[in-house]
Amino acid sequence: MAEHVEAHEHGHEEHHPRLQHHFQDMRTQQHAARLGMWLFLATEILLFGGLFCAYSYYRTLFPEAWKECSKHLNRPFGLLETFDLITSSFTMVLAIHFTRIGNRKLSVLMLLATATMGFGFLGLHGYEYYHEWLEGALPGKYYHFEEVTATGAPMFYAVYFLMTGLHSAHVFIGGVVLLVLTYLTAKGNYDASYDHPLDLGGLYWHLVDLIWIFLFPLLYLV
Amino acid sequence: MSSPSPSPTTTPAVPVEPKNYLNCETGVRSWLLTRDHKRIGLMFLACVTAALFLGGLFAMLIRIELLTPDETIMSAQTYNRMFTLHGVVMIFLFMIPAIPSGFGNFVLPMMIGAEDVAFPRLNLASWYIYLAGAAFALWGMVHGGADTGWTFYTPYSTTTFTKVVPILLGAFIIGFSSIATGINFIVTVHTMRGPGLTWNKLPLFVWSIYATSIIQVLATPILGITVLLTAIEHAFGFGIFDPAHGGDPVLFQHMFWFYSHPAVYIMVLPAMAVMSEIVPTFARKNIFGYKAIAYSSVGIALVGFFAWGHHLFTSGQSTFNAGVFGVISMIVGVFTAIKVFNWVGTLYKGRIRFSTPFAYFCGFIYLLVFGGMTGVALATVSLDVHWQDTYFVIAHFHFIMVGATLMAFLAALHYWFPKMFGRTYSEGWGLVAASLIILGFNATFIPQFLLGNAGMPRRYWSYPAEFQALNVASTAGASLLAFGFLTILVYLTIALFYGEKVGRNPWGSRGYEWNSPSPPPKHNFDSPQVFDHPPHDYDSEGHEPEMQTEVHGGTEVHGDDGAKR
Amino acid sequence: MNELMRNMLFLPVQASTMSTHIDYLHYFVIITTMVVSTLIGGAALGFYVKYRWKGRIGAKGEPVYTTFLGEALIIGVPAFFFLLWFAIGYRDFVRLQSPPPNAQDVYVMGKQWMWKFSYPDGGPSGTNVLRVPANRPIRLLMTSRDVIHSFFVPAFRTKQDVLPGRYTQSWFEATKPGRYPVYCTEMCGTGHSTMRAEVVVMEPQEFDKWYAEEKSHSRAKQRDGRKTNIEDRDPHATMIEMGRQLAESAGCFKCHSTDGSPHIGPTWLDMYMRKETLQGGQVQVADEAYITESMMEPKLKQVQGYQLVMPSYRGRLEGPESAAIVEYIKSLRSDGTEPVRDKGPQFDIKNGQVVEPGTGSTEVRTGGMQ
Amino acid sequence: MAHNDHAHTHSARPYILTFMWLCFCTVLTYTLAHKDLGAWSFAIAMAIAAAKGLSVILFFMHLYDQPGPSRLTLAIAFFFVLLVITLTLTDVHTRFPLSLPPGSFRSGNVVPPIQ
Repeated sequence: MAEHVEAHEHGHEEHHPRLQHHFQDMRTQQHAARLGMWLFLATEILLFGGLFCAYSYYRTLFPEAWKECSKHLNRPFGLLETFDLITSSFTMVLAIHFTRIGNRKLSVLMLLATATMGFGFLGLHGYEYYHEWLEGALPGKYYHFEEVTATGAPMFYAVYFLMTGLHSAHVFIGGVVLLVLTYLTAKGNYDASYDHPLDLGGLYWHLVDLIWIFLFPLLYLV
Repeated sequence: MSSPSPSPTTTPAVPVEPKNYLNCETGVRSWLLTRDHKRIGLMFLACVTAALFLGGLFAMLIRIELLTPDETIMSAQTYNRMFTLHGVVMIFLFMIPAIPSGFGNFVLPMMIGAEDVAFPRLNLASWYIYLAGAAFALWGMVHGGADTGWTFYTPYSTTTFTKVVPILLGAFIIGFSSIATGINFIVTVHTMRGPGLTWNKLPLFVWSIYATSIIQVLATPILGITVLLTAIEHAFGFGIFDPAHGGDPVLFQHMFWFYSHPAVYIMVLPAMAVMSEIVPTFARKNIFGYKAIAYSSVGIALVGFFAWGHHLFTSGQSTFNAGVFGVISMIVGVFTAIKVFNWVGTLYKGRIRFSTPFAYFCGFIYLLVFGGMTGVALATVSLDVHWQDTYFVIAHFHFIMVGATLMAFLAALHYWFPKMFGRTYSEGWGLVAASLIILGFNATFIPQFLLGNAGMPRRYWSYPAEFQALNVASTAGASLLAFGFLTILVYLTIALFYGEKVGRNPWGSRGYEWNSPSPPPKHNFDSPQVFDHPPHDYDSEGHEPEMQTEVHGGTEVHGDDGAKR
Repeated sequence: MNELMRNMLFLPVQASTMSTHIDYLHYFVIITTMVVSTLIGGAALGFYVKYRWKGRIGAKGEPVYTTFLGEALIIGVPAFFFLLWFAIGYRDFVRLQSPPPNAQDVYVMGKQWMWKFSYPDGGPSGTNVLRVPANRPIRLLMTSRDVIHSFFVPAFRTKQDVLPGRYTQSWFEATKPGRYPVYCTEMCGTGHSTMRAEVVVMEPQEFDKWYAEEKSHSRAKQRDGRKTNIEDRDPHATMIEMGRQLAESAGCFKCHSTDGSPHIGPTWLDMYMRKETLQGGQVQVADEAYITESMMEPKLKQVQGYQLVMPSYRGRLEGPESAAIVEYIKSLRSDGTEPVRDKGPQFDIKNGQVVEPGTGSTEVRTGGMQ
Repeated sequence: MAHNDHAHTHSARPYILTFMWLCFCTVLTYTLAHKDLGAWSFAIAMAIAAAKGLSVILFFMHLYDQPGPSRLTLAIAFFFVLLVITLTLTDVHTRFPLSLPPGSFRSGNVVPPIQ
């Protein structure tokens, strides 16, 4: 991620100050950057794909445990977190939109809102983790949650913690990237003619949202 | 130029020491912070060569231990670590990055007329990530190693007390290097092709590396999550793969082989890439069935993903799944067969020139045919039941992966050596080493096929006495192989400093990369490239393939070149 | 021909009904491979000799183009052979995977680093030696106690991974009396290469005689063995053993199994603290109170899915006696440990030190059960 | 294709519509989860999630106006996730029937002891 952002900061060519010497023009450069980002996102999807595979595997083996444990997750919290991430995705596209129409102030504001919601999500999820820790609903051998004793319940929590944990790690990285982007936008690095890093950061943030869109019903609702 | 060249590249200026990518900047800093794909390629080559010798050392120790049925030089525990480290080093540190990250980095941008890859910084980062991963893995090896086999099957890998976690994390980190290189090449091929270079004009090397990159990008993340989960499991006991906590080891096998089967093609496709360049050059003829070879590369890349289940035939898989995975494995075999026929077809009515790279091609085609056919035999489900996890499998995958990949690595090294350094090596020694290696390889692994037939399981430190004769034969072959490698190391090192200087295109190849001087300048070409002829084009009217410094075979020199000017 | 090929390929003797089928396919594949490899190698060599570069200036090859027929052959011929082999091999694989219905069962347990064999219905059991009759199909039901192993008999051409937490099956019908080696083919630790066993194929009559003898011996031996086993690892052993004997005399085992298999009544294995759904839908945790209550008043809280056939034991069992049966039920754990004992530190048999639960060697995690 | 070309005519309208659609879907799936729809509940929840995901990809991530390779990349990634899940599940479904020991077990699927 940071690589991509960085890779496009320094250029030296007569056409556009941001054009790197080995690209024909800005269009090709943006196309390359975006394609690279999409490929990176594909690897992220497959990284989570492994966990989705584990999820479906153990769900097939322990359907009862899945039913019971999923009821014990905090559904309203999950709903709140979903709204949080959807809204942050929305503010992210608005930030790019405002950069493109030349309103830097609003853009910075939107980026800050996005980052805040990102870290807010982490806070909400941290509270959930804390609650589960108190209950003893922990993965594998640490499991001592009295209320659910179905076969495979520890496995549900293992899958739950691994999936949400990996996702939260992504939210954290995304949040840090957003803060850097906010700083650079405020400095005036991006405008209507050059917003590639913002664009790529946005793609990454939407991916984080996209994965949560699937995690929420899989873990909390069904 | 005595014959009209299609691409006006050479400039008549004769500097005493022309500036090239090697001498344009000097100092350690200029290498460590370089963004030049050629230098990064060379740095990768240096690292993978070191890994090759490290892995080879482990292999020799294994073979020496197996000289006698019981303890020869090491205990069972040490032996288990040896074969694990041999596998880990050879696969993750040598074979996966060797040709794509090393030679691919060097020649791919030149083949498409680009100044550099799309993301030069990412490219350098890929090298550093590789180093970091290697450092992690080596740290783990020094502090206890692992004794699980490179497949890390759970629950053994999650309960053993050896240093599995750092080695798994090393593999995880190296995976990112692989992904970074893959992304870089895909984007480069999509966006940086020179004017007039359409998809159907891409050299076959580019096609194969492109297919390899697809696999790297799509498969490596799954390995990443798998080894990460295994490391978490080993460290914290979440139970995700461990039946003692409710998990199922079969899931691990599925996730592991979903990466590791396509990984075989990450190793073999680049080998095919190199050979598709070498065959037309030395047969002096356009490649037979360009489209078949190009598209079958991508076909292998995609269909190869469907076949992973054949590693689980004996794990209690149902007949239904065995059927599905078996048929798909056979289809992958057909793609490879197409390529073999096309290469051999290229020789037909050619003007074949025998030289070191071509010698390796001969070794390659033989090993690929034999390794491929035994692969098909292994995909035949009922036969696999007998061979699974025996030395037959070992011999098979060494034939196909090492035999083919190593042959291609050495062929590529000898083929592009003049381009990389502007010097050449002693052809006589090249042929001697090639024969040593090909002979040694067969002597090592043909006995192992027979051992597998006889039923000797893999990863055995001690074995029943009746297997000894074949094991001794195998060890003898391995020493021949080791001797061959040392020979190459010596004469190539000498050639690096004292080798005869050569011109732009010593092989008279029609590959686009040979249009650049040897060694190439920093931005690859002295003038922009125009791609007005198809790749591997040896027969268009008026396109007489120019023969430059003819250093091999004692024949006369035709055409002019940098060295003679 | 068969013998010649077998010796040339270093294959072991063919000692099962399936091994000859598999070997014939092996010969077919290998011969075809050899012929094709020779043809390809010969073609390459021939082309080299005929078309080698003779140092002529500017030499280049003549273009050769593919025809539709050529391409069809290049794709079709290998595909035909590959699929033919696959079809034959798949038929054999299905046979290998489908034990005949009359096969005799043998349970196989792999552990680091030995094989344990036991016959059902209280027959003999053995370590590293599996005795089977010739000319009768034998089905192996296999599982592992610790890590993955693989049960490989080269002479029978059978191999089956042995997974912890799962059963797998394999079968063979030996044809020749003799002794055949068994190897473990899945990396399982330091002793992997010494985890070998032997299949001893006996004449059927000889086997029957041996089996009957061993069976009468092993009954007594086993009971003693089990008793000491329990005493070794449980301070409540006497009470549990008393409970077992009481349950036997009271006829509990007519309806309740202790190994998890379904029966007329709910299984006792893992019954303690299990959540049972009662008729009417509410959930009841099977604690001491509930189990005792069910002995006395079975119809009060009846588990869903079972008929009420159990008589009341009120008055037929004394207080301490019902407590002993409850203790016995509590001791029946599939993971070999009692839930309460999971929480404290345990003694690691292997390394001789106290460890936290769940860590350390597998000996601890399975509680030393076999 | 590049956004620079139509920067002037850039409108936030599609984003607002997408956002509202996402909120609607979230509420819908949350409400439906509290009703017992039997076997359908999983399919419906996944269908809604797919609809949400698709709108994020198409409009927030602008895939609708991206060139082919990007779309192909994403499609293949999703296809491969489905592939690994499907073939793994067919295996676990068709394994030897005794693959999980019979009877009711409390923790994990540790097999009962043999003799």
